[in-house]
Amino acid sequence: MFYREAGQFKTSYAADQAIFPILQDRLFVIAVLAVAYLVIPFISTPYFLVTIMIPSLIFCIAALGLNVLTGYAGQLSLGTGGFMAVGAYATFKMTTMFPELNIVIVFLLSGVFAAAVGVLFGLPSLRIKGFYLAVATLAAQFFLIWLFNRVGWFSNYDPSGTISMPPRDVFGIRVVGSGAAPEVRYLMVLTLVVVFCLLVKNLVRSRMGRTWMAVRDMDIAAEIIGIRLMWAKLSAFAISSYLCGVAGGLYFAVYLRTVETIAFDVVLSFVVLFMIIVGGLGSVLGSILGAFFITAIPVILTRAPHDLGIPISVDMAQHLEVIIFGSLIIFFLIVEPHGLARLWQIAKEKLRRWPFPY
Amino acid sequence: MTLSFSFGLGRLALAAAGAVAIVVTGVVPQKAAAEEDAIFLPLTVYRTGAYAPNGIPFANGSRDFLQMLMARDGGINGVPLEFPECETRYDTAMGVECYERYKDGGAKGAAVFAPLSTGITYAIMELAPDDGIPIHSMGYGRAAASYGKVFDWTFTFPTTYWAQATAFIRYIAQEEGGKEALEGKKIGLIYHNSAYGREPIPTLERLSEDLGFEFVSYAVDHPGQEQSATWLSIRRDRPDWLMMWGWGVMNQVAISEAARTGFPMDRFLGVWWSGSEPDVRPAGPDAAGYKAGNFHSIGTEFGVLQDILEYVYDGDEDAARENNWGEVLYNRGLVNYIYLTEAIRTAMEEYGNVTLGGEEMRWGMENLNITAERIAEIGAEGLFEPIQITCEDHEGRGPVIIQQWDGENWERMTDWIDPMHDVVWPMYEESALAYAEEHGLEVRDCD
Amino acid sequence: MQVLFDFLIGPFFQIFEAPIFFVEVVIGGMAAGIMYALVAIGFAVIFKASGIVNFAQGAMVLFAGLTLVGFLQMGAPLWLALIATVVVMVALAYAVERVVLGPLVNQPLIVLFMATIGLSFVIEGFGELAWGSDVHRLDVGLPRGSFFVGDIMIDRFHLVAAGSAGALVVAIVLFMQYTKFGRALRAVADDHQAALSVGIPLRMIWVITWSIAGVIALVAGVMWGTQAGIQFSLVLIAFKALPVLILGGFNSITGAIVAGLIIGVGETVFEVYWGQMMGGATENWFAYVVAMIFLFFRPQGLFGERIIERV
Amino acid sequence: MAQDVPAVAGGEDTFPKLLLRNARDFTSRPAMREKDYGIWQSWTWGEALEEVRALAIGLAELGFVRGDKVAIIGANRPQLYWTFCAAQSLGGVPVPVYKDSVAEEMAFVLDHAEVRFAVVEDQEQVDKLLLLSDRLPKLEHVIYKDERGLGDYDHTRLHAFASVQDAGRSAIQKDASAIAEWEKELSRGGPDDISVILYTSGTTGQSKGVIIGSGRAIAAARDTVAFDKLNEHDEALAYLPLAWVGDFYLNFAQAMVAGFCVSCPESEDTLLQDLREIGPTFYFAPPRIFENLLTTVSIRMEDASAAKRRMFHYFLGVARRVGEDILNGRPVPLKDRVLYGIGRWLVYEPLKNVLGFSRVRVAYTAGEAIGPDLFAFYRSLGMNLKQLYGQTEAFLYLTAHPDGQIRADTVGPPMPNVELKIAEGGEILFKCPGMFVGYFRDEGRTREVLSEDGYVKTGDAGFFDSEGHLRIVDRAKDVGHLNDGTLYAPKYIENKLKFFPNIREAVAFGHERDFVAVFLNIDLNAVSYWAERNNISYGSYQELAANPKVYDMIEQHIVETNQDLASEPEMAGAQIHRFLILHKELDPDDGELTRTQKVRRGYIAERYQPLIDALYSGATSQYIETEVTFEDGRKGMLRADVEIRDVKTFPVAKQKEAAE
Amino acid sequence: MRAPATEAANATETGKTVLSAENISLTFGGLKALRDVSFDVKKGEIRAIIGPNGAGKTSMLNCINGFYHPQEGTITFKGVARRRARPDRIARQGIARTFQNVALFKGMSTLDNIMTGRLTKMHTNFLLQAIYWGPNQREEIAHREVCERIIDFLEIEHIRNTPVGRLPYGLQKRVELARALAMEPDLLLLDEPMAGMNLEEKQDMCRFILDTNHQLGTTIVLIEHDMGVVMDLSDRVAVLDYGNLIADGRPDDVQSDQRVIDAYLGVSHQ
Repeated sequence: MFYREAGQFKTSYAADQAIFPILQDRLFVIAVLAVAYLVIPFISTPYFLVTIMIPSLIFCIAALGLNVLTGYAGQLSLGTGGFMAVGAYATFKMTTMFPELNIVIVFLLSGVFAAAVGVLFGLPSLRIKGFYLAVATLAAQFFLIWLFNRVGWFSNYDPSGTISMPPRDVFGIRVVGSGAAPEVRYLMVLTLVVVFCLLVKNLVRSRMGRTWMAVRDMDIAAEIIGIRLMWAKLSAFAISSYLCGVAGGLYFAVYLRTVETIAFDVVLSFVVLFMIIVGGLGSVLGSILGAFFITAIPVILTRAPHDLGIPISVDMAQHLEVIIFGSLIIFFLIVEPHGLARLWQIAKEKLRRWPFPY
Repeated sequence: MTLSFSFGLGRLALAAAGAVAIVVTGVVPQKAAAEEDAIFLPLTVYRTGAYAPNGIPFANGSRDFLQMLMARDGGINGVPLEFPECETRYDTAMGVECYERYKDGGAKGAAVFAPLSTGITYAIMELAPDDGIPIHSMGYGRAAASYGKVFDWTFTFPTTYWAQATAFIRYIAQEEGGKEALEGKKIGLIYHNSAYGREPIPTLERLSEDLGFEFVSYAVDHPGQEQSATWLSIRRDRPDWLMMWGWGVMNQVAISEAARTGFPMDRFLGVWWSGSEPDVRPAGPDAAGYKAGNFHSIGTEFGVLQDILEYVYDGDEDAARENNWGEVLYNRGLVNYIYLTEAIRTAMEEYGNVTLGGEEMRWGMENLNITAERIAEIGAEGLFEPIQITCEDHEGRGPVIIQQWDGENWERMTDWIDPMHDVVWPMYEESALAYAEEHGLEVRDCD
Repeated sequence: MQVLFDFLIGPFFQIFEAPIFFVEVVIGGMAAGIMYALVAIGFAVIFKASGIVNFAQGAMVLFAGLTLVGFLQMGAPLWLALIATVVVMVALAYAVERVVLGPLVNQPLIVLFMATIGLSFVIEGFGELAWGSDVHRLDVGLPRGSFFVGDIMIDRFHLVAAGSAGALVVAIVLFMQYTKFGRALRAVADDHQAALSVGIPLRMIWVITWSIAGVIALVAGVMWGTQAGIQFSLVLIAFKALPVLILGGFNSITGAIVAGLIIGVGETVFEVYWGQMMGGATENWFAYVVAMIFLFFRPQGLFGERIIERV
Repeated sequence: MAQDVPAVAGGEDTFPKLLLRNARDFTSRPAMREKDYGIWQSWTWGEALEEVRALAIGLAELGFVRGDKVAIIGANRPQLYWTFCAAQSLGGVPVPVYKDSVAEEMAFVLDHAEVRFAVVEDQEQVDKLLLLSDRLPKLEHVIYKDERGLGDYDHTRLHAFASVQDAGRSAIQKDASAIAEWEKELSRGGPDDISVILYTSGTTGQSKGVIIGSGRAIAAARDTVAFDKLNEHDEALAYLPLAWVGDFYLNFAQAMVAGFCVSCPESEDTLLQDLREIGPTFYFAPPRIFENLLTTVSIRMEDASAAKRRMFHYFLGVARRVGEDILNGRPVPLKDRVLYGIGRWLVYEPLKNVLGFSRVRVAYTAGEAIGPDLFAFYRSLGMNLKQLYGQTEAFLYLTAHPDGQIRADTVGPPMPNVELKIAEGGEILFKCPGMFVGYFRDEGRTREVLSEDGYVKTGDAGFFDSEGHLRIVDRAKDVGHLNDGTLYAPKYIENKLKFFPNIREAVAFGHERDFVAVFLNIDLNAVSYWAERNNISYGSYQELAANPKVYDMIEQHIVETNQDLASEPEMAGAQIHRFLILHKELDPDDGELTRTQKVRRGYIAERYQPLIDALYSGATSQYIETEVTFEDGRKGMLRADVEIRDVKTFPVAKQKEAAE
Repeated sequence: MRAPATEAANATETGKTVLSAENISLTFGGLKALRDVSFDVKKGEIRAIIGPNGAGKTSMLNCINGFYHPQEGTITFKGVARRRARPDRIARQGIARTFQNVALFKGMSTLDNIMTGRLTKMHTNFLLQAIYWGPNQREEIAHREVCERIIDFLEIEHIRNTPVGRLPYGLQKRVELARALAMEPDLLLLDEPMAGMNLEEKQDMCRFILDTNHQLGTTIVLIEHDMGVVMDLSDRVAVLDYGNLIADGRPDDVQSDQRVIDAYLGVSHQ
């Protein structure tokens, strides 16, 4: 309906391979970014930013990471929480050891540690596939959490093993820790999300992405066209874990500010897996949609009785929320097993073909 | 791909509705529909999830007490109270959501938050000073927050885990026949492997050095349904006394396992969060003899509980019992809000009988002084001990009792035991100053 | 050096110093393993028939336990409560097939897996809504306490658990071997088309499978509930069953028992002799690490069917 | 924008000179595109010049000299368009040939045109030429564009297009003066050069080579470019047969004059997709294509949900009612304006977009009469569709609708500088700037078509209406009379029938007969879809065509047509009395249609004589055997019993109903 | 039609040996899939392997491209002998193959599938890939051009962006060939390239195989059941039966070999 593609032709491969080859899509993305940068920070309540936007955006990065591994490279992982914990603790250790270090650099570096750990725990993937691998990655999840719990050094020997984010400024603006405005935190996270989405999108449409997808779709054939399976799988683990690590750092430093290990327990791994399944495997857009959906829906459901003035007790509301949330997941899987991204795709195709049905 | 196309629009509509809902949540002003001038006391509770058995009585106690105040007095000094509940599921992220949702509620924002979870306490301790809302973590949270010079917005009264650990040791010493008798004894700690569970370890390690007993600890990971290995270790080590910092299902399993492996129950000592009815219920009579700490008394004989029975339940004791009336955690929830309403009264002496915000509330808490006379007035004589908070001391150095499960009920079995304040206060200070250093906080001058 | 000694040699000294205790540890581990296996069998039955990893098994354990306690609290005698609970579990199986599995037939397994997680939410929310979030004491008259054989302490309850698990396995095996449904079920595991030719609708088979899993959940619920009360945390025991499951091979019921024992003993021994040195609470990850290392050498699990790759 | 239009400026009198001008004035604007290797490979005017130059010099190296004829055979490819220009630059004459001509036709044209060179697209054409080489003694060199499969061929007379260009380029490299020499050769060209020889297949007889003079061609193109304000920012899609005057005119002559960009589709299969991608601003298509598109639209919409279908038809109704008026600036109630606005957003623009017409600024249809409803449909969507009337001999344009004066039933007033007159008997005669020089090597026929005063006879019958618009009735020779003297214009009737989507082709008979009867072809697409929904199974076109239910449905259409005819006093006598549905589709391979898909009435009458006899004998069915040619050239026999039906006719309306 | 076999065969018979397999024996458990098979491929030829089902033809290809490791014997490719090597290494040495049951990457489009054939020839590091613009884009475009030429060569333009899972079988086979060609192999192994195709598709495929051989000069080893095709296409034919090499030579000779007739032709054509 909105698409006017006649006359949008590509005269070079560069244009043909653009991320958004259709003008209307480009405009839409620009509009979304404009709203995200110029409107949301100014009209939203801090509540909205802190409880929906910031965590959703942070989860975008984590979901992106897991999607690289699971959606693109086909390696099912339930170790996300553990890799995020690595990022969180790395962030904490770095920023307390080197207080002068720019916090954004700390975030970016913290992913490196997660990547290293990810590669280590990715080794079983060379032999193990599917659900077996998923369960094997739980080893990473449980071991890492145990490790951070156990070794006081990670929490600077805090008696309770809890880490909390000291305040840090960038260009004189408080971005994390006490006194950081929600808007600033939001914008910083948003920027990271935009950058990482772009980088991941670039990766998956390049050699690396095709390598991963080849391994995902048929590893034997991949090997026979010259792909080194080990390298392909481990690189997916590394990049996936890197993103999860950065997300973990942000989750700790920007969102919760104080965490104990339980914040990164296996539930978190499942939550992120949900995001990519509900959002859409093998899709950058799916990661984003899934992250927002899974983060925002519980908040909305929790609030719904309160906002709508339905007088039910909190426990009743909570039980209903759990039921509705579970039902929604089933419902969406039934309606569109390929996730929200596919739904989006279908909607887009419909609009492109409008008024025709096919 | 066999997608039905007619189905498509429905799906799209649904997705669109979801998107709209997200937007609406962000844009609709977050205003609680309530009386304009009420003091806003959001109750973060957990009535669902893995820890609900413990969360429900506490929440009921808090709620009933505040309801009683409204019914009996119409609020505090004529100023009404508003106390919506917010479900946290004992989950930090959800707790933060509650905090964000309610911090600006009511006429002047939330007066105080009692997060009711160590994890949530840690998280919102970082946020609250920015928002000007005091935090009251009663017997949980960061023990070092007792040090008011650094943590000016956080209050831990009447006591902390560290203090309790010392009180336990003092009690054990008492039972063993003096501090000297502890020399060479083996004291174990089975703890929930989390921030909460690890809180007493530094204190106990310190005391073991000071007093010469051997300290052994046993970590149990969340959730703690399988402890056979732990209890085999305990059986092997045979500690003379065993303390427990457990939570949720871990308590029940540990108590069952202790009974099963024949650990002497009267030498098994739980923290105050491991000493309520739900914790011992599954083990039932087998748990008889198990002891637990507490910082308030148990029972229903207090005036304030009778008032609740009268004003909230119209004298229907069965209904009240249904709502855990008189249970350990019920009383704790109640005591929590006695403390806080007393702080409100204190603040009103300074600011007048008006709606209070966080700023005023903080003053009230910092200048709280509940005397024995006042406790009697409230109808809580014997329920808890007098307490005084100062700028420096946010803990109030409250005493502790030990209670025991007789197979049917909890019975108070000791008098008030004072923790070793001389041991814990330097530790508070040390830890708080380290925190201030790390976070670039200023240390207040309280003189 | 000392560390190495403590780690590599010390524990073995301890074992030899106190062999009786070691036997107790092994027995304790086996007991724990049986408990894990009770949950894992439920997973295995469903996986065998449909290839689905049913994450809702934990929630089903909770739900079965809550339902049983609920009926008992309503004053029903134990036998009636048990029957009623079985009926409820069968109804649940039917509902699951109608609402969740039916519409998702032929979808990728990961999607079905996710759907069972959603299902897990629904079941636990529904269970709590219906029966409350409190801890419920469950006493169905299973023996408590322990006795000594020589110096070795043996828990009566563990014997009962082992007995139940054994009975359950025997019952399932008999069911599989000697009933029409059982044969159909095995056929389904091999080939969906073949199953259809046996003359039993696939959907019916699924309902039966899930009903069996529901009954297993009830048994597991009784066992676990007797130990720690029926409460929400039962949902989380699924995580204890997963390493057992992969070690045993997803579709092997025998595998579940054997792997349960291996993991139970392994993690208990490790925790008692090594774990304490490392600060304890090693059970959670140890099971997974054992499973992972094992899989590295045998990717299809202990009793899983061998994966043969062809081109 | 307009100031760049060199409508009158410049003195370029040959196309190569225009190329030089374009390369100078529009150096970096696109000249040509071709969808190849997945993207639109583009050449600017500057690059096009280089390509043409390399080719021309390469050709010269091969011995191409002034006056040589070069056959150009293939699909629309930039290389072939360059060949036109390269040949012209050397004083040679390009002779485009229909690429799907059967060997016989091709042999005739190539022989008649005395070609020495042939530039062809691919192996298929090379094979064809090699097969004919015995009969074409004058053909010396064959140059092919697509090297695929030709590697093993004997290359003494065969050259790859690229190698010819390479030869040209290396000649330039060796001696830079080659360029200057070429330009000198080029400048020797003048207005009297033969620009192109276009062989018209014609509806009867042997092809005639229409000679178009260079100066005249450019003059004609200049007039039309100015008429439609075409400029270098326009885009056109080249998909018409290279050998047809329209393609040469639109995509070569006008493009050269206006400097706009011509895009070549990837293949015939991807034409619609390519059309959609390019979104031309200047578009030409015969009515058949518009009709096919509309049929596709209708069929595709059938599958839409009921609500969407209702919405679609509702807004099309709105457009039909008020669309033209709104576009022509006539007063329309506000409500309709609003509705049209909504419709534009919901239906018209998206529809145009999907069809690839979003950017169309000027669109023409010609070649045949277009159904008024069909015409109105596109007009009402907001597409500037116009009709033109022209001929190869006129170098296309004779009349066309100027913007703002568009009517479905006329072909517009004469173009600027065109003189038209109606001879007695209604035949249209013309003189125009692009008028042909003569038929190549056919003085006799050249004389035949010229009147004494130098006008060209079109062979079409028509008249000017009160507004000065020309109306075409039929081929002059086809207009006839029934036995009772009633005027009978077969095409008029046929066009009415063909406007039903289910009817693909109609051939009417009636001249010197008692009544009008028709042969029909059903539209396989539309009818098979209809059959599917009505649970009619069939195995072939023949089976479907013979189905009684199909007959019933078609009969209904004819009844409607008769009703329609009855309301027009002049035509009421020519209602259809009997019809039959042919057992095979009319096919150019069988000579039943021209390559441009026009009905060859005479041949059909001859071929299906038994059927015609049956139509007028009152029989209800007739057996017939027909020889058919398959795609691979094999021949076969088709046998069938064809049903014939009578149709209800209506009395002549006494008085005309008020305008509907 | 042209008759390439005679002419081309003369040209290539003198070509030097590109691959030789000597005394290959392969055993699965107790089953002998190949027994002491020796076999060579000369540069530029089309070499066919035929034999009844289960004769070990696919096993032979699997040995050549490293998917199976024969227990005995050596395989020498381009003068380098090897015993055990991973398939990916062998692919990089210049051996590409297609499979009997199409082994495409189902989740990707035709173009992406073909692009995977170029993976071993792409070298920008992942950081540059993440940044995309610059060296990576240049590399992408360069390889896209190669792939587009292959697409053009195999006439699959119209399915360029279609997910391969949705393509009919015949086209999938063609895409698979395209992917193998994208690797620019020295030796191309085709495992029943025409299985399951209709006549027209077979003709197309024959044409593509011949064109590949002629225009790109690729050496081809193919397994095929259709005897007509094999005799038309190939320069030399090796016949396997129960893991034994029973005949090897020019198509005509093989066709008239009695053992072959008994073992294979006789069986399948009675």
